[in-house]
Amino acid sequence: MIGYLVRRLAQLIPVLFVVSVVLFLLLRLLPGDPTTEILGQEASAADRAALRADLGLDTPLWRQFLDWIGGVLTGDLGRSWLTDEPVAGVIVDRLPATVELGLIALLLAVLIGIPAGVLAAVRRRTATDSALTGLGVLALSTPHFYLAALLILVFAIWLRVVPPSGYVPFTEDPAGNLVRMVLPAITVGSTVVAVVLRQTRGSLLAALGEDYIRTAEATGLRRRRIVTVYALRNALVPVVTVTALQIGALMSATVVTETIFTLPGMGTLIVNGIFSRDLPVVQGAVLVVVTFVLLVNLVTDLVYAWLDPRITY
Amino acid sequence: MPLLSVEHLTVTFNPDSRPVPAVTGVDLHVDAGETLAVVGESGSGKTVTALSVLGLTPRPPACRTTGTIRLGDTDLTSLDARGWRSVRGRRVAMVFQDPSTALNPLLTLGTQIADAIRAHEPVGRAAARERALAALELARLPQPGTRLEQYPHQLSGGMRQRAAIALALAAGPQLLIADEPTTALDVAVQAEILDMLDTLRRDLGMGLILITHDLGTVATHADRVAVMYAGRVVETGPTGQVLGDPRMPYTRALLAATPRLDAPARQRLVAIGGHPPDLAVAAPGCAFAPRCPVALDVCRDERPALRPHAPDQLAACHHPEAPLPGPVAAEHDPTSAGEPTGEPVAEFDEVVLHYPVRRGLLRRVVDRVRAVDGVSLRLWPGRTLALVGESGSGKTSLTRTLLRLERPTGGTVSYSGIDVTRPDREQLRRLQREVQVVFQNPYASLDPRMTVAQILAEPLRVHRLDASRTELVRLLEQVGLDAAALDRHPAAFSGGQRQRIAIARALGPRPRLIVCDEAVSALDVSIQAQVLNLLADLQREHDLSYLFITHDLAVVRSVAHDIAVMRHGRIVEHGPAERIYGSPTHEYTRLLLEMAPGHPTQAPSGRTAAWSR
Amino acid sequence: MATETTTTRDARRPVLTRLLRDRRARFALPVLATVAVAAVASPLLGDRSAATDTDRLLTGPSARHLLGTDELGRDVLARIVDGAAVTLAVATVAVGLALVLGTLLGLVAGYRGGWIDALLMRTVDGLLAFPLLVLALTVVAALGPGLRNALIAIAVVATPRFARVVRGEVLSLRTREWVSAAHIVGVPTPALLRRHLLPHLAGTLGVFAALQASTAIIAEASLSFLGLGVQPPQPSWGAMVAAGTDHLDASWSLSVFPGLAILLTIAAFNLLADALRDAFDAHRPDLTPGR
Amino acid sequence: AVSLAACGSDSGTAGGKGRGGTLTVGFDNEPTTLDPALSSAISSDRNVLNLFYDTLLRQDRDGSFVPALADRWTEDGRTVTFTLREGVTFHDGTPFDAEAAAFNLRRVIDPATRSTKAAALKNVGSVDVVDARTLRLTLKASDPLLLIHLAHEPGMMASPTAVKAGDYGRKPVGTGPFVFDAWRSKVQLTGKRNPTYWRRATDGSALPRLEQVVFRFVTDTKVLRAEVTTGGVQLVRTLPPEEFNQLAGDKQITMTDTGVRRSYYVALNVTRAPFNDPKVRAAFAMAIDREGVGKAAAGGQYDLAPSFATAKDWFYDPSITPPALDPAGAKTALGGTPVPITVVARRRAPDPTIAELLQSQLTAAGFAPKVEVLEAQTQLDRMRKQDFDAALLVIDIPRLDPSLSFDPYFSSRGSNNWSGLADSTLDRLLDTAAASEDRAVRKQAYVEVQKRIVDENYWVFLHQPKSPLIHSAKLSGIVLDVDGQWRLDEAALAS
Ligand SMILES: Nc1ncnc2c1ncn2[C@@H]1O[C@H](COP(=O)(O)OP(=O)(O)OP(=O)(O)O)[C@@H](O)[C@H]1O
Ligand SMILES: Nc1ncnc2c1ncn2[C@@H]1O[C@H](COP(=O)(O)OP(=O)(O)OP(=O)(O)O)[C@@H](O)[C@H]1O
Ligand SMILES: [Mg+2]
Ligand SMILES: [Mg+2]
Repeated sequence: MIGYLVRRLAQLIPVLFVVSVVLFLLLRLLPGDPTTEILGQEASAADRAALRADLGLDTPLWRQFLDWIGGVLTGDLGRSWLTDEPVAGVIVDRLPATVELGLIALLLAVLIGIPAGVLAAVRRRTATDSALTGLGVLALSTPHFYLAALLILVFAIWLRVVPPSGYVPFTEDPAGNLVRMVLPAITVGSTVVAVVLRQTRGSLLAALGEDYIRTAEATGLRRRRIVTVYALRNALVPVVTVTALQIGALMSATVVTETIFTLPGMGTLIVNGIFSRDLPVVQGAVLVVVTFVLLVNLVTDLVYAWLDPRITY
Repeated sequence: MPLLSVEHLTVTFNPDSRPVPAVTGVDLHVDAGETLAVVGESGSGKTVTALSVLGLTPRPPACRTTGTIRLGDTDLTSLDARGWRSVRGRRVAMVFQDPSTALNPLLTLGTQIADAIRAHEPVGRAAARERALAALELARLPQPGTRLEQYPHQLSGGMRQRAAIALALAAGPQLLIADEPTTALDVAVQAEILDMLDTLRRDLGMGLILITHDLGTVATHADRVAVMYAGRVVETGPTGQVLGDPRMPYTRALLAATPRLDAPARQRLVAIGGHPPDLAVAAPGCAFAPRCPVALDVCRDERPALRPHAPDQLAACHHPEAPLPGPVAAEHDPTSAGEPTGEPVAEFDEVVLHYPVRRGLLRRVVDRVRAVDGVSLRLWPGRTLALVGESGSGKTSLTRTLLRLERPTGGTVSYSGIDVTRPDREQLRRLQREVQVVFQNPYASLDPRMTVAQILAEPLRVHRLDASRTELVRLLEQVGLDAAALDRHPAAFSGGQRQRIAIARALGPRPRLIVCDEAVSALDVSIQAQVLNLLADLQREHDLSYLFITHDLAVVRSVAHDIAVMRHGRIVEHGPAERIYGSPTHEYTRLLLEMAPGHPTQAPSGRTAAWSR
Repeated sequence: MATETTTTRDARRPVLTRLLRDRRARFALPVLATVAVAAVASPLLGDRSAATDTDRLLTGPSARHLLGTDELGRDVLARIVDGAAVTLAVATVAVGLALVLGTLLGLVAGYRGGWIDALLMRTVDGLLAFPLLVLALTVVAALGPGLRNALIAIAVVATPRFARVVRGEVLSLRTREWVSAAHIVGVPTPALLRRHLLPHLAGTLGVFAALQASTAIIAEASLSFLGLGVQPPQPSWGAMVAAGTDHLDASWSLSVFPGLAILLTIAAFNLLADALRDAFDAHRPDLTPGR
Repeated sequence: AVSLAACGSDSGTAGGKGRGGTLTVGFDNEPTTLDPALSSAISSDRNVLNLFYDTLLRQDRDGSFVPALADRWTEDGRTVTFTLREGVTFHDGTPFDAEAAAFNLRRVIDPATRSTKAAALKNVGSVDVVDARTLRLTLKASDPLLLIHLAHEPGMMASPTAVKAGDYGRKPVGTGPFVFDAWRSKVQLTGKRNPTYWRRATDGSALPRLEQVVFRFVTDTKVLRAEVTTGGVQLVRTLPPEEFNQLAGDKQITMTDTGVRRSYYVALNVTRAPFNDPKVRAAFAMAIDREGVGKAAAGGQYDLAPSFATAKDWFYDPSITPPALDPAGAKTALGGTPVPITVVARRRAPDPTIAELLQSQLTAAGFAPKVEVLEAQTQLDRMRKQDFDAALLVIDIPRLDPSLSFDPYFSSRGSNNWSGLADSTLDRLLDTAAASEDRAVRKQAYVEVQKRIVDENYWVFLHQPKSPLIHSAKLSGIVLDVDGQWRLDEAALAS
């Protein structure tokens, strides 16, 4: 087990290397001069050149890459070009909002998606099933930006039950925080809930068709126990996979959602970083996100072993 | 009063759209302490009959079940869901066909068995575990205490089947239905399980319905037998009587098609032509008529009813006395018996094959499986070498080295003097042409997206041989199919026909050696006989050599010139077939022969006198 | 050749008939057909969608403008019809590109194995760990906004997904006995891949492509929403919703209709994928071992 | 002016009434630094900087200078001498004296600082501390703009102790009405009342009145409007003009037109074809329906003006008119074949919409326009490289002085000479205007400048959307700089 963990962690190295190279090169392709954003549009050419030298932008690309990677390896993500803050600090500031958003979305997925999926599977081919799967498709098919706009319109502007924007750290004001996170979390969570619902329904139906379910029925077990213990547990393995895959997708959702709700999270950090050409911030933030996603994959594999005794590492 | 009586049971799938009458008008009864065997080819309705006794056929509208099923004085057909629950497990229990899928992989045996008990009795956890332990002991699972905490995947196939039986026995049923409880298992394990079921039935006074397609098993373990064909019972009666003096031509044909250990070596089997009818296509008359060698016009027009012929023996036939034509016994090819001659076609010399066991994503080798561990063997022209041995003994692995699908870890494999691991261009072409293969699974060995013509033409094109339609038709005719097959896809053929197509494909490049890896194991006996006969004919015609892998010793008897017994990656005994059967020297070989179902030495007295002669 | 085409059609017919009997497909196919017709026909309708009219801004639905006008007085219906082309391009060109590339990579990685597989898969793992939108966003930002670059970005994002799926399938397919049989008689590898593996990927790829199409449409819409997708004056549904949300209470219809168009199309692709999966699965007994 | 008068009377009578409370501001443009020496040259950052910093002198909305950290000053064309206020300390306790003031000005001038404000003080030769309360600037050349600059960012006084401590941009320390409290990026920035602020209200009561000011950073205009209407914020910087009609009916909200405008323009690249040809430029001007643009992009809440001048500006001349709208004429002038041009615009509402409309109008007038919507840096990059034909941009007006609006854009040496002009007539006129302190002379020159720009069609000035002051009706006492940036020391919230 420990050996497995070590091996899996070791494997992250080549993947992360690929990620760093791709990320770095891709960002250097961005047109536009970062010094414009920093110095303002009326700065002189000389000032801008000096700043470029300051930022190390006049050295060859490979050097810049090595400098960055070297820094990353020693735990230094560099400083923001725009605000000169340490990137690591910025990321630490921004993580809570995104993590919270993701956690609430996952919580919704588990608390709503799984029971709804079970209900749909058990009531297969009834109106309940149609309604639930229909809602699932609807949620899956609604772009986040659209949903967010509608939610703001209805709940913040018409009904005024929640504030339309703003962020308060949970640690400072839990109630205020939650009230403001409701709409973003619903937005982000909608897809995850739908995906989990559909997967739960599908794999539960598949599990219910397995031979061992027939065996359980032949021993006279109650339907309830058969569904919740015998079938659901087997069905959960693919649900876990799919949910884990959603972590990556969640990050995409937060990009849009944070932008609309103006939440200070990783999504806005990355997008604004790209738009303002604050490359050290983007590099650091994406690297953190990617590492996180990869670690989630690893944890997922460990969860399999917990769910499925056939898997040992 | 019988323990179970089934009357006019009819089960129809999709009754509203495209009805498939899987079971039609079946009557059965079982007494306490009695074993009823239900036999029949695949798809004849055995499992569906069993499921309806447990009320486990799909719910309407997917399926309609009519008729009456009485258990003691309970009319099962009138039960509601709650009523069924109290019957299942408690009064009737079932052991399903495939032990590898019948147990929940994510729950321990203890949990599953205790659940089965607690479903019927208000006992506490601890008590349920005690009872579960007792059930495991009853099923003679070694070390039952530790098993409670184990998961199914931690058990071998045989142990899994015992666990499944323990699960079925846990709540003390009056009637046990065992659906092909041993098909998936090795001969040795098969025998143990069947013996155990026998004892349990006797000791617990249960009724036992034993579903099987193996007449050998029937002979040695059943009191009475019901033969099913196309969803109907076509003959039923005491085992000795039905097997000894079958009245229905189907039963007789089945017997003639079954390879027997006690028959002369390399005896030609009598195959049943054609294949079972499609249930979805309603036809009047006897369902067996199209395949029946003695069918009359009346057979095609009018369905025969089950009529008594001897005391307790009923058969559904218009003329049960008609003699079956043809010599029952004929040597395949008497001349080729005896010692091999000439140069060997292929030779394994101290072949070793180790599979690395890789773990994790880095796929590092953590261990090795010694699948083949120093095997030396020779294949002779025009002869069949049968390779037998329990599952996992390395049979397939050995052939993979010859087929260039694996590189041997050590030793050499040569074909006609060519080192198979290092052929030059020319030699490689020869290998590709002259060594062919027929795999076990007729469904997986043909590309389902290609037409038969494409399948047959492919090897020919590769080797720039004549791939004209006439040539393809010729190949098909060799295996008893006609030109009509060319433009169809494998899905349009039965298992036996697919296996013929696979053989035709193998014959295309005019090979000298064909590897048959369990080539007939997946087939029903009737079809199996067709294929075995075909292989023998082709061998004689083309002077082919076969490397024939099987675990069925009766089959071996009908095809092999030479036998090699493999165990744990090694050959423990090999030589001409006659010698091995006559005087096996190795312990393991003797064990295999003894355990094989239908062996006369096993027959309990009074049951199967007719069969053992 | 003639026989080959007739027989492949033959082999697929059951899938098609099953599909046509599926309720979900019966919803999805007409919707997608409408999108396709709109996309193809829109150039024939001239540049109605580009005609601005500053005297008729943000009017609601009326006889003259069935779905109202937008913030520049353009006809919303005409713009939705025009926008269909973008959506269709995303669903076909971008996904098609990814399908071809991903399938190639997946085939090679899965069949060849070894270091090629390791290299490709590490890269795929890396790319897949990127949040889809962030990667697409960066690619578009780097290449410059516009339809072509959005298509490239979406293809880049989707390719590793296809590669991963195809590789998985190939790994399982290549152990099939018919593949071994072909190998034993010496069928050359390219032919083996083309004739024996590729056709079997059709079902999986069809389902996956339909799913990816829905993902791709959302991605394009999101890019357009962020302003990086299709550039004006070419209308894109995502950009229209974006513009509409700025005028949400002045003109509810402005974002609602293009939003509905996106929603319906994506739903159609999702449902089509579901229906396809079932149709192929029902067809599958031929492929799976049985007695 | 009306609103300012109202504020004055309000503060006079309200006295201690509206004291205390937290003002939450919805702000769309988060500063990157709070170091005035490094903040953007012309920016909205001053709305925030004004919380923390004072200057030596203030400029009132009418352009006149009043004392601030300096009690008085004298000028003789070559030197300016300031006498500093006594008893003022920075928020960190560092005393404000001539040393501190000199430190700040020298810091801006020092090339090593790379201050964005260095150019503003380019004529200052030396900064001398005469005594603790006296500071003297010696000039290289007379500079009519010097005092204006000193009244804004270049003259803002930061605590030398804090500056030397480092990371100053995020930990500002000034002498201003509010003490910097916290700044959470993309969320908010907080200032707390400076209890020892030197400035008093006209009635002698202590300033500032508010206990706390919170700037919340909200970029999405929909959300911003929602926040204003729901009371989440009491003051916003800008809202899209189409929101005004919605807000007008809201009793909770006050909207005052303070004369601040945004001025949209299209700069034409005269360094290459096709716009090196005056005829084509004229055709471009004839193609644009400025009213249509105003209607679509500003919901009717706009003015049309000939240039960067607004109707209230002293250099405004209504007689300057661009060519009349005449798409047909433009088409004829272009001679049949569509003229391909590239229009670059910035990705920020409503610019893309305007660009789209321009595209439609230009197409109708015989151009073949290709619009590229770009990030700000990319657009400016392209424009600096003169890799465009027409560029759509906006600036906030009025600026502190017309020279600040005109010189950078129309002088051949201007830092933002997007069009690539090398027009000696313009250069001469601009120099004349900049060198003089006589308003008549200057007005004459600037009118000529505007005439020339419009006649030559170097640029096409579009509409000027209104940028009213929008705030909760409870909020009063906002004072504006010449260019419309807020000072909140006198602001008060009614409870
Ligand atoms: N759920 C179902 N829907 C439709 N047809 C079914 C279903 N289950 C079984 N059948 C059909 O009913 C017939 C009898 O099947 P059954 O499983 O009883 O055969 P069997 O005798 O047990 O065969 P085997 O030896 O292969 O287990 C077959 O033709 C089968 O295709
Ligand atoms: N690709 C492989 N990798 C690792 N181990 C393998 C592989 N193939 C087979 N083995 C192992 O090698 C041993 C021999 O397997 P093989 O398939 O040759 O047995 P067999 O005699 O053909 O059995 P069966 O009768 O079940 O087909 C088994 O323990 C099996 O688990
Ligand atoms: Mg069965
Ligand atoms: Mg094998």
